Amino acid sequence: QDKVTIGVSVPAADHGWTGGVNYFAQQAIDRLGATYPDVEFVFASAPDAPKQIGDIEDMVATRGIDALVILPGDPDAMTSAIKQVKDAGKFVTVVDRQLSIDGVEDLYVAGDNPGLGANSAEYFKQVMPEGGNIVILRGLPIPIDQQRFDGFMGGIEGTNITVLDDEFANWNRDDGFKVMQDFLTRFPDIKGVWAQDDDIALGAIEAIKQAGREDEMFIVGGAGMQQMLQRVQAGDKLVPIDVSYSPAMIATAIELTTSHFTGGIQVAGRYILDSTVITAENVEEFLDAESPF
Amino acid sequence: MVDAQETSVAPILSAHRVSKSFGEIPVLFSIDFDVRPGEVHAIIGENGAGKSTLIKILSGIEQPTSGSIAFDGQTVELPPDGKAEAMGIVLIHQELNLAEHLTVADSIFLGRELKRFGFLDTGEMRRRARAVMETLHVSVDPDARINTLSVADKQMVEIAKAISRDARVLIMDEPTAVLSVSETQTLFEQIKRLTARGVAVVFISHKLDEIMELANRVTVLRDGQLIATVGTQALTPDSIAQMMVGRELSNLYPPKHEPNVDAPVVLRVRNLDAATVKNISFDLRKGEILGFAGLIGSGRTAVAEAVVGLAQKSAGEVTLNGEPVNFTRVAQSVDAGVAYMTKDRKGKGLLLNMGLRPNLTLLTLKNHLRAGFLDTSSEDRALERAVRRFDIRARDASVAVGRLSGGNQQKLMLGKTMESDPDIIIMDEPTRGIDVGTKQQIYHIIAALAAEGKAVIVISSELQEVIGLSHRVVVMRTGRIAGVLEGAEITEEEIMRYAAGIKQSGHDERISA
Amino acid sequence: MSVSAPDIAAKPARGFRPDLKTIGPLVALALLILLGITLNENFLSYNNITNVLARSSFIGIIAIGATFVITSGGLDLSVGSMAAVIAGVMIMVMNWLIPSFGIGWSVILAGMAAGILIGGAAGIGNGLMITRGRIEAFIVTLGTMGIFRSLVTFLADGGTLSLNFQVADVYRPVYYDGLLGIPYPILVFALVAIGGEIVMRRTSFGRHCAAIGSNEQVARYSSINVDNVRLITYILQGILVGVAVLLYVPRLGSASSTTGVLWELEAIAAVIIGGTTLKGGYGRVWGTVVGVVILGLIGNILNLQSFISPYLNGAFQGVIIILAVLLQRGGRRD
Amino acid sequence: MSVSAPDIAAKPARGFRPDLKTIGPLVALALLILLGITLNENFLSYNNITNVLARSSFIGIIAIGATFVITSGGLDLSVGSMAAVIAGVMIMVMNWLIPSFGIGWSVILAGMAAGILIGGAAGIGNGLMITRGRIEAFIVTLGTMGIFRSLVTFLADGGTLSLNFQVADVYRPVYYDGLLGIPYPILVFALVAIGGEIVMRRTSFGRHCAAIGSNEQVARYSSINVDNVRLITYILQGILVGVAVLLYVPRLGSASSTTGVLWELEAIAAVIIGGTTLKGGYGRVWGTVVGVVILGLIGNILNLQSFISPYLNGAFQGVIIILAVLLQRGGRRD
Ligand SMILES: Nc1ncnc2c1ncn2[C@@H]1O[C@H](COP(=O)(O)OP(=O)(O)OP(=O)(O)O)[C@@H](O)[C@H]1O
Ligand SMILES: Nc1ncnc2c1ncn2[C@@H]1O[C@H](COP(=O)(O)OP(=O)(O)OP(=O)(O)O)[C@@H](O)[C@H]1O
Ligand SMILES: [Mg+2]
Ligand SMILES: [Mg+2]
Repeated sequence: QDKVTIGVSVPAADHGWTGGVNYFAQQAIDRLGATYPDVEFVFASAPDAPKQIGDIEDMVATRGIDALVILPGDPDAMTSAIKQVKDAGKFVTVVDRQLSIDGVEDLYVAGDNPGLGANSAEYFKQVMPEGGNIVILRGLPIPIDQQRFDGFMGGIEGTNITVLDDEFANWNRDDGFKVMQDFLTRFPDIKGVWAQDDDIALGAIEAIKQAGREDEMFIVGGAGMQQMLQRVQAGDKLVPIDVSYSPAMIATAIELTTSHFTGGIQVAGRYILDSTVITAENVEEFLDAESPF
Repeated sequence: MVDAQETSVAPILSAHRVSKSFGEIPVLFSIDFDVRPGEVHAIIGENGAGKSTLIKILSGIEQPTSGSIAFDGQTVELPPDGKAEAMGIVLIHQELNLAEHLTVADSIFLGRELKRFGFLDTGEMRRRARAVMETLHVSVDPDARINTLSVADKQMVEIAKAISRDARVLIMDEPTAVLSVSETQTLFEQIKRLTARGVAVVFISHKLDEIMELANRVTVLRDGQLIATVGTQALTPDSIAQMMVGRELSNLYPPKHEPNVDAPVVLRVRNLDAATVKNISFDLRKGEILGFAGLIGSGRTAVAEAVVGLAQKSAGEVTLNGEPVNFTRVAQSVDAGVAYMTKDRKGKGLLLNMGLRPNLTLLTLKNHLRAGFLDTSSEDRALERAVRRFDIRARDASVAVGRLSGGNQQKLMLGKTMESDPDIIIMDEPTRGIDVGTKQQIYHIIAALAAEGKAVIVISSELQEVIGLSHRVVVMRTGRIAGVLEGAEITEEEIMRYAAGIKQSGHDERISA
Repeated sequence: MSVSAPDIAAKPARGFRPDLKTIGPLVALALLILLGITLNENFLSYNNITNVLARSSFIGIIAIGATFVITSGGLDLSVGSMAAVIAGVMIMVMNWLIPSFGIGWSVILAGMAAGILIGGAAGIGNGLMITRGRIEAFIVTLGTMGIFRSLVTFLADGGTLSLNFQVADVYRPVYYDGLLGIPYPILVFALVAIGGEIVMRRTSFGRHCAAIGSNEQVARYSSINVDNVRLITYILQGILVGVAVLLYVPRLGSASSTTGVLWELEAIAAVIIGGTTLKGGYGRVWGTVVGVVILGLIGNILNLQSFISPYLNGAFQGVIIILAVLLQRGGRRD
Repeated sequence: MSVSAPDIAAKPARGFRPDLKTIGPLVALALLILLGITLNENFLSYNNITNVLARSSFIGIIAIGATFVITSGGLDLSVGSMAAVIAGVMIMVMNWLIPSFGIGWSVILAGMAAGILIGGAAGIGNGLMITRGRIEAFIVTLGTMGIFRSLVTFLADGGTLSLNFQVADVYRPVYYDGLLGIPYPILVFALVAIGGEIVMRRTSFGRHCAAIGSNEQVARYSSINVDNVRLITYILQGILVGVAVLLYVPRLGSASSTTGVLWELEAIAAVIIGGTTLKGGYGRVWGTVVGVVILGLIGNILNLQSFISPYLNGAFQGVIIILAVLLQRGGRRD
């Protein structure tokens, strides 16, 4: 069997979740590289779409890749560039984010962003049957955020749950802290906080603790960060659940792509990883002492 | 002035066979120089002769390429960057050397601030700054920022800074270039006070009468060579000039040919008001040289700047060849044939980091366009012409203008102004820092321009210059015209009377004494 | 023939302009506060004011360092990344010392010492490259900005470095508690500001910074050791970044590659809003403090209302920043 | 010592120092190319070279505009956000015109015109606030940076604006095709660079920019309309951002709030690596081109190897940037 080169391109580790993506990608590469000496991996991470396109162009032009595993930072912007890789006859795996035209990728491995919003909404409905006031801390104004937000708003439609305000906290702990502080100043009555991301949630938790209002409300993050899961496990009232959206999906995608070349199995199609609600009951499955995320 | 007793005193600072080259270019050749406590030792020489370079070596700013410096009889290597001040060697740089953002008091004490308990003693610094400014008869607020001061006030701040230090050797590079007679006199009083206390003074000036008045000995440099060091009593201004330029220097000022009193008025200013001047009216005729005299800060620059559109007019009218004009930008006045040459060559005249060529043509770039693009060979030709006409001496055309000797910068600025081929030329201190030889050339150029039918305004603080050149003289005082002198009235005494407010046009009697 | 010139009118050194320039930022601040009051009755509450001031204190302390750097004609783009590295290393040092020192203040003090040291060292690095290497400050600190940012990402393995929970609990009060009802971060910020103001106005170092920024040559000829003063401004900046991080770490107990992103821009903006000249030569620390508070209040006010779409937060910020400076430059023409 | 008059002008205008300063960036470029060759045999391949140059062209074109702004003593931090707004509006205009114009070049040309117009208008806005409002360029463009960024987020409703696919297919060749084997972006970049170099060196405008950056007062006294020249540099910058976006849209076909983030820093870095002085007074366009290519190659070279952890990319970049400038400043002391 010939040597195979697989390119892996991900966004730069500029917040918690993408940090996790970088970590799990490199882990998978190290592991699979050791297992399959004939498979060579080329790994790159880029801070923005033009750079990421540049990365995959370089992989094709100078590294002679046979397959590309890509988590596109900005899928709309990258669709045509990824299509070019496909047109050059490479095997393409797209992770997490849907390209703007269908049929480009051979393999699609993704989480479920609208599902993350909807599942979270489901929980809010469950614990707040009477309704009540909540606030929302959003990520950055990009499509993923919009999908989660729409999923959530759709989920609580028709209930008595009132969204007092939503603000961007940029998927960042510091901003989560600031925005939550100001929400607490502004609203004397908050029953729930939907932060849709664990980094934001961790910042918000500190603000809530500072205000001494941890008994008034609960907070739901997202992505399954270990620090949050430990709280869920410990039965922290403030953090009753989390919703999974694991950055480890990149590892799954790399493994599947590798096995396409090494295992003689034709791998293709769509693998959607559910955004599972993580509760004290099922948290064990998600805990991983090794993970830095 | 000089006496035998002084020559017996040992020199405090001396240079032995000092040579200096910048890169490949030698600038000073084996110079011997010394200065004794209590004497004023003047250095004179043409522009670019190496005077500033020599005193920079004497104060540690530059290191000699070869040769040695002795201080108090000991051969020393002077510390760089003005640190020699700690030894008592204080330098006033040729070009203003003040930080524009600082206040007067900050500047005077920069680098040796007064402290109390480790913190700045601003009150004391302000008090002492005011005191030293007072000894110089300058009324400048110690809290004023340097960038709000006039050039002359800045120079006085520099002088105050220098004399307020505990100098044993005070070196002054053309301190009087921007000063008028009265400020110069104040400065000389202070110098005499210092020499009486045993301070050694090295003094550079292109004004030979000042040298005659102040100096005990004179050292003449020419092209980097030491020509002679002689006692002043053995000299006359003419003999100094001859040593300097190496040839007989007759008639510094060209003969004045009588202006045509019927010549048309090319520039008429009526009741002009601007920021610091009020009710200015005067006429300028074709072929005339009109002098503007007055104390520093009397508003001569302000008038010129308001006329050419550099400063805002608040009232009054200006007519050019009978047509009313209202310049709001310099480009308009240049197009109309009126050019103004600033006295502040460092701040407003030249781009110090650029070469000769872009500086020369900056005002008149559009004369060097071919098909819309700059024609550098045309610029080169212009430079060649200017270099010849104004005798500009530089190592090569690419050298940053800031590295030229002061006088050569001035000549370049003159060239730049003349490039616009103006009909009316307003020159603000045109010979600031220029050597006698070149001065003579410039005076002849000015006279020739007038003879050609151009009209020239010469703003000058050098009375001799105004008198020697002008057909008529406007004297200004505190922002107003104090009087206009003509013909035989144009004398030093008469100008000073008007300038000091002892006399005013309209009443001939003394108002006060 | 010496005529004294006493009656050359003493030109008034100050006109209306410097005044406007001085009070400009204060006016902007007052207007913002008015806006805040009309938007929300809790705006002036003890909690809100202390919240805003405490969370502005990191940028504030950093910006005071930046005031010196900028006054002396320099620039430091690396402060945000530097903060991230310092936070990361502090956390690693503390976690690593726990086995030997145990949980307690000794670990925290060691971590604090490490933070200040690293800040100082980073400042020395920047300063030496700029003064001895004679490379433009913009380039050096753009370079170190990338280097520091990479370093923290590398140390955190792309993720987050978290302080041991028990230590974090001991350390927490440094951010959240205070003296006489004033949170420590605000106290430290105030102390640094007062100290900075004194250093800027009442020591030769401050004077020399302004002189160098105004005209390096003049400063050099005045026997000021230009390189050393410059170097010290960068070291001071580094140390103050360290101080800011000492207050930052107890807040969230973590550091990641997102820590301190864009702090440099915010710090520089605060300095300039406060009236310091970007090209150097004139700086004032109290102005910087006002600038920091203005920036802090803008964010706060945005969170206290629902009229402006959150998409337009940046636009609101931009407009206020321009207006704040416009106010102080009002009608100036120079 | 002093040369006699006539042959001053004729003398060659260069000494030793300007030489090092001149070839500095070229040496850095040559070293990078050598490194690239040793790392990968495909480095010099036609594909790789055209890839790198084509994708550097956006920043390149913007940086050429920035060269003028910086040479005349200004700064424009808003270019990245401006690019995002222009891209967004271009896409909206094109999508909106499809019903009336149909799919085809007419829509694209209309979009291009809109892009250039908006760029120019944004430049006018920046320029007027700076020259007429007399607000520091740093503050104005920091403000408009926030405003533009918000605007594109608002227009895209927090998401992405995508160009209609059929139009995108027609437009695509503008990025991906070329003439005689040279991709259009490279051609446009080259044309803008040559034009920029000529304007900088051979027109009064270029000379005036340098004069203003060197000493504004001297420029004013030399009858240069300082405000207008400044204004024009910002308009030129805006238009060139527009041109860059004309090439960017066919490549990405979309715009969002993340488009063009940090381009301003990259553009300024390229300008300064190229030898232009940040404080103004001296600028060279070809140097900027070299700076852009250096920055482009750094990214490319990082992709040619697998030794350096991608976490450390930023550190590598930082080190190269500092070294590139160190090379040209080598041993200089002024
Ligand atoms: N830093 C420098 N680099 C290169 N050449 C220099 C430098 N400084 C001075 N020169 C050259 O040295 C020569 C002597 O200059 P210097 O300033 O000493 O003349 P000067 O006698 O003071 O003239 P002036 O009367 O015009 O002030 C000039 O040709 C000048 O161009
Ligand atoms: N206090 C002031 N306010 C406004 N403008 C001033 C002030 N002082 C000086 N200026 C302007 O600065 C310029 C130069 O001033 P400077 O004092 O050098 O010249 P001047 O007052 O005209 O005196 P001189 O007679 O010596 O030329 C002039 O345009 C003047 O109007
Ligand atoms: Mg001289
Ligand atoms: Mg809101």
